[in-house]
Amino acid sequence: MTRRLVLLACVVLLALIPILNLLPDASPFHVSDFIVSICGKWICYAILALALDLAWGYAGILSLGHGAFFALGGYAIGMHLMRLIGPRGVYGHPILPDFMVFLGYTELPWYWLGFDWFIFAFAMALVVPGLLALVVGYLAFRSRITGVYLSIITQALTYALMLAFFRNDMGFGGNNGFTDFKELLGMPLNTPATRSVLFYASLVVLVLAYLMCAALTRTKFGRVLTAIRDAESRVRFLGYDVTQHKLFVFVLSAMLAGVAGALYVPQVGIINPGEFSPGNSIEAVVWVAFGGRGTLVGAILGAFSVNAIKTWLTSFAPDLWLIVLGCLFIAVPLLLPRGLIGLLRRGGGK
Amino acid sequence: MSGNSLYLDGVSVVFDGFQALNNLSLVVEPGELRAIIGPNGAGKTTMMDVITGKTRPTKGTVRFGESDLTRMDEASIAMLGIGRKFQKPTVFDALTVFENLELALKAPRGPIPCLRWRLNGEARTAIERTLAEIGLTERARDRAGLLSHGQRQWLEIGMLLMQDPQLLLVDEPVAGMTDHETELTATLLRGIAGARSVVVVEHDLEFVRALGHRVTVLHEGSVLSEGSIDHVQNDQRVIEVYLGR
Amino acid sequence: MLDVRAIDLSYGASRCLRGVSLSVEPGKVAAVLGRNGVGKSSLLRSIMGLERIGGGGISWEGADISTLAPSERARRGIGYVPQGREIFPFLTVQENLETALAAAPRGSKVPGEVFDLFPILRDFLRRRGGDLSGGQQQQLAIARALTARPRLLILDEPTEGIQPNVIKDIGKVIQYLARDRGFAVVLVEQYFEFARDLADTITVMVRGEVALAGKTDALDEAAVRKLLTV
Amino acid sequence: QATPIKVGVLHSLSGTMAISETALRDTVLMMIEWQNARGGILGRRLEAVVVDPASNWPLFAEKARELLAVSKVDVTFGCWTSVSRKSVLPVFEELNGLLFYPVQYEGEEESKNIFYTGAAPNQQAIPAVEYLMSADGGGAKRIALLGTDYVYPRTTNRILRGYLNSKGIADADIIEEYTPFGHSDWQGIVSRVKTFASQGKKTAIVSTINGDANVPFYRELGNQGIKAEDIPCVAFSVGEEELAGIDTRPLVGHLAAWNYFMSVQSPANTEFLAMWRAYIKNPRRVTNDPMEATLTGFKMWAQAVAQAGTTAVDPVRIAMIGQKVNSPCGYTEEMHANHHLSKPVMIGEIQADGQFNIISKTPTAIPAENWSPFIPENANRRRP
Amino acid sequence: MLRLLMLLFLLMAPQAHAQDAFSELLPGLTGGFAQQAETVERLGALGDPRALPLLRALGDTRLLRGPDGTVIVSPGQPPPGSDVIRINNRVRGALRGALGRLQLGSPDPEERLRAAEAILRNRSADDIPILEAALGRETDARIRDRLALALGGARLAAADPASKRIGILALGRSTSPEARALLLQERIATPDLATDIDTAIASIDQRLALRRAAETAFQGLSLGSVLMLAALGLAVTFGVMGIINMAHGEFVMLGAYTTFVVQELCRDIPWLSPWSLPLAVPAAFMVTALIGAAMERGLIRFLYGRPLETLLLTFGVGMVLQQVVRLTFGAQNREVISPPWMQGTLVLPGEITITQNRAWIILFALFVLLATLAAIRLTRFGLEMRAVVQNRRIAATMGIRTGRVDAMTFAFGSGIAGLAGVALSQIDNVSPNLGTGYIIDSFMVVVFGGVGSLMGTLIGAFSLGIFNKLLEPYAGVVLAKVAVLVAIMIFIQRRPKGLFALKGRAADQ
Ligand SMILES: Nc1ncnc2c1ncn2[C@@H]1O[C@H](COP(=O)(O)OP(=O)(O)OP(=O)(O)O)[C@@H](O)[C@H]1O
Ligand SMILES: Nc1ncnc2c1ncn2[C@@H]1O[C@H](COP(=O)(O)OP(=O)(O)OP(=O)(O)O)[C@@H](O)[C@H]1O
Ligand SMILES: [Mg+2]
Ligand SMILES: [Mg+2]
Repeated sequence: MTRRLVLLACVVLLALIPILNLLPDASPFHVSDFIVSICGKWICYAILALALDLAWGYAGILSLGHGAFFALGGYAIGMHLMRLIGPRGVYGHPILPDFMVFLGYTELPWYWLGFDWFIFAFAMALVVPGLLALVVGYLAFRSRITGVYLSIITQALTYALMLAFFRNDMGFGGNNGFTDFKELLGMPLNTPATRSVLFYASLVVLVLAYLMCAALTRTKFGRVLTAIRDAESRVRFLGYDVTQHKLFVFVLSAMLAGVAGALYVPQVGIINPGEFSPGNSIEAVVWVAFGGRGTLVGAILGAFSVNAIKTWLTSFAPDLWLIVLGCLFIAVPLLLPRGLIGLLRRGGGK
Repeated sequence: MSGNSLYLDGVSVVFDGFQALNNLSLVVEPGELRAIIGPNGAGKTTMMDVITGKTRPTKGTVRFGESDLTRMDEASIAMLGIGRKFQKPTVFDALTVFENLELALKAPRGPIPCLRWRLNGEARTAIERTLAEIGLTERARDRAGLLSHGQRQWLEIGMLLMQDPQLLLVDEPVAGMTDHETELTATLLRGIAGARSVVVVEHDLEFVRALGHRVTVLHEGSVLSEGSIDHVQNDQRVIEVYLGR
Repeated sequence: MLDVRAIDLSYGASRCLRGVSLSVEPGKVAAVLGRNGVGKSSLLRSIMGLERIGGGGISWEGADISTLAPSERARRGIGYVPQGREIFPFLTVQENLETALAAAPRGSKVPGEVFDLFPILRDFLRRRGGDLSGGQQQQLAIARALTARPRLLILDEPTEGIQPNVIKDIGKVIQYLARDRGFAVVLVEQYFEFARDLADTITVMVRGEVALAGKTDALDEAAVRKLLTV
Repeated sequence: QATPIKVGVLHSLSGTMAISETALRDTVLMMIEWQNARGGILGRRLEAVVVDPASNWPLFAEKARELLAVSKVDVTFGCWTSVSRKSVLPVFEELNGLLFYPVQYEGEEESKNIFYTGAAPNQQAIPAVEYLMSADGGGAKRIALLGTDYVYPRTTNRILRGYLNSKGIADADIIEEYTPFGHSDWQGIVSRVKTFASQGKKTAIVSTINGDANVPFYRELGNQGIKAEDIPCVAFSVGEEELAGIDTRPLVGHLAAWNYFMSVQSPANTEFLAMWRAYIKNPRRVTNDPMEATLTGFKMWAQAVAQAGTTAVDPVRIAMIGQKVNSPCGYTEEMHANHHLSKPVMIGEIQADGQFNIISKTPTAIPAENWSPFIPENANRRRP
Repeated sequence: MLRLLMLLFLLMAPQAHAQDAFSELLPGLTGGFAQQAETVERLGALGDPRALPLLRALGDTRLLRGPDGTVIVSPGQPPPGSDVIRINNRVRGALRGALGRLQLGSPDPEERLRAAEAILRNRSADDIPILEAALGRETDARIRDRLALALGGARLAAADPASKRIGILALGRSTSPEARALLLQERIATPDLATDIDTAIASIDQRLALRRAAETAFQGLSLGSVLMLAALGLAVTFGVMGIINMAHGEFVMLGAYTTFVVQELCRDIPWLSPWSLPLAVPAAFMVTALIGAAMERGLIRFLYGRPLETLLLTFGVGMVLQQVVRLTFGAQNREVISPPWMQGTLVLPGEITITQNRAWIILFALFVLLATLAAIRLTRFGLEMRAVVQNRRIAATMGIRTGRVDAMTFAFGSGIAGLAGVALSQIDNVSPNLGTGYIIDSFMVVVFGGVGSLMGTLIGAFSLGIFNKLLEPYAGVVLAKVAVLVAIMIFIQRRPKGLFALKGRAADQ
């Protein structure tokens, strides 16, 4: 109960942020543009954490490559945003994005077709990660790859994608990725109003995603997942098709991650292969572990707190932040066995 | 009684050169209660592994009714109506006793049906009946990981009952149970047989006697002797390798 | 002599042992009986040091061992056969046995008598422990405890899953170890006849407490059986 | 007491880029101290706001926004990689900030909110290749273009290819090889270059290999016995800092092209070196080109603020154009209307002590062509 | 003072030897690069023995231009008022040829070998007589080969076709890309000889292909050995103990920094400094093992059975270690010098060249592997370690002091990581990020080989290394890496538990 209340309070507080941003600068309740923009970003991270926790906390699929799904979602929207630049690019080409003009493309590669429609791009942000998860998951779960083997496969996946996207010849802008976005759905991107819209969109998605995950874990399906996590082969002897169940969550989780990426890119204004780096995926795992694995609130809490601490420390103690954050990562598992959520439980429990 | 029979014909299993099952043939008729005994390492558990799809036989055929079990995976075999209790009890530690039974309860097994599944009154009574039967009513809300060894045995039996299978494979059900409970178990299994086939592996001869049906003795991967318990107990070869003098 | 004095044990909020006492002298066998979940294994684990007791004390050969680590208790001559076999699955049978030589002087070997008792192990020396059948693993677990040549042997349902003729042998060995070699033995068993035939004293537990205790001859068998069925 | 002027420092202090960028952070801090010792600017003290974007490009954008929106800095010195600059550019344009970018880069950019104090390709790459093809440089006829796969090498090599073609070198005599960031196993590539070089024409390597990958690259070059007199290698991203991690004895004679070397003999450089060593309290620390560019940028900004009489972005931006600084490179550098500097080009040879011996330099500072004539698309470029 | 005394002034005032051709050339050395090069060439052709020390000094930047425009050879610091005479690559090339000519008669075989090589590179027909003479004198087979090649090159440079033909034949017998390059040049210059040259080139190409195959194999082995070294420590901490050790890369990095520190400590002790690298091996092992032991006792031991929290914790430790190193040693690369016996290349029969440092690393990796295998398979410690990992509580009831075993195992794994750091300091940056680049590959290798199997780690590392190097020439570096990753993913489909999977009943659970 307490957890629910805390969550509700957090959502309300978050929802207030863009409104407080409208207050005049002088007002004591004014929050700056900066806060709006980073909170928007953290919400996307929270969705990613939620997706990861669904696969890891409930079904025991420790994916070290969830960043790949996030990034693919981001690239899908990024392609749309690039298409929207149109002739406003540096080289003034009516169709081709700058980097293509520059690398000597004469026409748009076929896989860029369709991305000028928002709906299509948004659908791709779901479909591409989902499809990739389906293929990888099917192959992996069918051959009963579990545990660290699965983790490493997913890590290899994101690493391979990173290397591939770094190549300029891939047609995705190489190391620089996509930047210089102008507008989305007719709204100019770099304005406080658009930022608020994106903020609310992300918040709504987060709440919906949470509700969906919570509902899902409370069904029998959720319990089958837990059972798979603890004793996969025993579940088979009860007649459950483990591959199907795992595939279902994995794909769902990948699509959720894709949405998170799609919401993230217009807010930060850049997408590049760095998002595929295995380090990013590990960081997402760290958020979940920090907040508390296997509890959805924990995942969200972890994403927010780690990033908030990081943002604060990188400005407050730019030389020492790694040490301080590192010590926090050391202290939490030692002192709070269930992650941050353990604190809430202890405080509100009984 | 419609039911399917279980056929094992010429089944051999070899692990890195070690012959665990050696040309084993066995038929279990629908509704039959069959006890299987035999020395440690005779291949009893391996036989169950072969039937449930955990181990692929090196050669031989295994059929349940019309289905060739050697070509199916564990889940489909279970869906055919073959349920198993393991020698080493394995239950889902993170779930409660009640949820363990709920998972085992016969119902559609796909992800979507699982998402839509609601615990209705009928299912609830079925689970509660089983809980009472295995003596864990009081512990229904406890996580299964907290149970003692014997309680886990009971929970496994309970899960097997919930599956409502056509063929029950029960590996050492009474290990770690008191004599009284052993009797209860025997009664339980006797009651189940008839409507379903049951194959029980046990070392407790009192229990096997209490079952009162045909006994098969396995030794070194093949059938050594078969018949009533009295017949088997007086078989010199069985005394030699198994019972002792 | 092993002396367990009124120990308590809780798992979180739930109390599992309440003031349980037990003592065994060298050369004697103490059987602990009780239904499932009454706390027999918990008692043995407390003696071995695998659970931290909440109250009371445990002494062995005159010294208080209630705060020692399990490995130190083992080094003082306490051997343990856990419930559910718990052999090392990825070690070979040979290596499984050798682990018990941790406290023994360098270069010690697995005593040959272990193989006389469980001949099957000799055939399987190079096989991985986890590949053995259930009963073979149980035999290995007992053999492993004997390899350390303990002076106190703690057995948690040692006959589980073992074929009848081997059970008889195990009975004989326990008897031999106690009577002739002067071991103290604590035995938890569900197989009533087996326990009764071996034990010098019997302790019956009900819900974490000792319900009945005494010399085997002096106990009323019907009363014991009743406690085991209710 | 007037409010202090806030100077943002946006360089990675952790992660992969920390190797290069920490020295720039130190340079800015040193300049602030130096300026404060002169009584600040407009009678106001300077105060540094240091943040760590941790070599993470989206984090660069976040930190840039924080500097501008929360800390309200008057000017920012920062970024090393092009992608980090591209990531912060929209933020600086949206919030009308001022960024000084001190590293040589591929050009093809011009923002009213950014001042580029490093070299454009025509101030580094082309003169270097010109030298390789000259009689003094060995008269190279075949060129191996090795680079890290990102925009700077891609663009530079594209420009170079255009230039080489215009000088009559056929595409068959050019190879390009790209590697990922931090690439550490150069065995294959170096031996492929050896093969490429054994086709009968004088061959040279042009390296746009970035950062960390250079140490293993040069080690492999040395170990496979590639001598500068046979196959000289000219690098655009290797400065004194990078060489500090390598035993340079086997590499004597390989080249680098920059607009500044630590070994430059000029009064301004002597002063710079003394100031740096005193600040960093380590007589063995070296200086390099991006540090010089940081220093020059800082001095220009200080002059512009003094001239404009305010730190407000727009007046300062206008005052910046035409500012001149007598830079440690021994020349007077001037800020032009394209927000780029005129710079001299120098070619240095690696010495056994890890320093460069300057063997060629242009007589005057050359203005930057940030839109290269060798890229045909620049013809249709939209003028800002 | 001493230095001034030692300073060997070789004053060569032009007026003292006015009529001497040698002395007349000297002022040319202080001119522009073009003039320098020409002077050097003429000095070499002159054959005057006085030129030798002079030219050597020029190459080592010890030749000074005195205040009065004279030329001075100085063994140490230049005296005030004089400048070092700088040279460029063009002069260096000329210098090499000139020195070659002058050193052809040197008593030192290494010097003669270098001379022969130098002449091949700067060949001219004028050298034919001195080369023939040298060939006649030479007894060392290796040098004879080189001389013959140089002679072939020189003949090729001659004007008459007959002499050229002999040259072509001589060059065609070699396996050297330089010879091939010469022939190609000649083919353009004299089209008449094209057929002869083509046969010669074809014959060289055949041997070159073989040589290249051998070199590729070596490169693969080398990459494999690096991967294996980096992965071995992880094979212990992760494979054997099951700890997902995200700080592994940092332990590797610490090993590299220990090498650096040992080198700095030895720097001022002349007799010790060549041995700093061998000394760093035990030092790095000790340092990282101690830190590992402290980490296990202080932190990890509270988390056994909670692998995911261990991931978080070790991730934190990695961050802290990295930043602490960055703050202590600076973010810049540190210079670790290779000892002379690890520099340069080793030439095997068939002209197969392998780089010395990498050859040493392969040996070192195999040595570390064998030592690790022995420790785990053959010792009591190894047995206890495996028992503890499989069932910590029961191992304790066997009398095994699990705490000590855990600490020692983790220390052991960390120590091996430190050893990897020593090796990596020879081929990669010594910087705080050193480890980050290897951690992913290490996990990949351990998993590919099969968690818990050291043999798997060995085979896994080498097969990945060789596969990668085979692909590289065709696919390029990046795609080869991608292909390797994809291959791993596909391979694991076939063998879900790696190359050397643990089999049997226990593994199914
Ligand atoms: N994966 C395996 N690898 C090697 N040997 C195996 C494997 N599985 C089983 N065995 C061997 O096969 C034989 C049969 O084992 P099984 O478990 O079927 O015996 P069991 O009859 O069930 O014995 P118990 O009564 O002791 O449970 C045993 O000797 C065992 O060691
Ligand atoms: N780790 C644990 N945490 C919480 N409760 C536990 C734990 N282990 C055992 N229990 C509970 O303590 C009680 C006693 O368990 P114990 O294993 O000692 O019983 P037992 O007498 O050995 O039973 P059995 O005959 O079934 O082996 C049981 O009710 C069990 O559920
Ligand atoms: Mg069995
Ligand atoms: Mg028990």
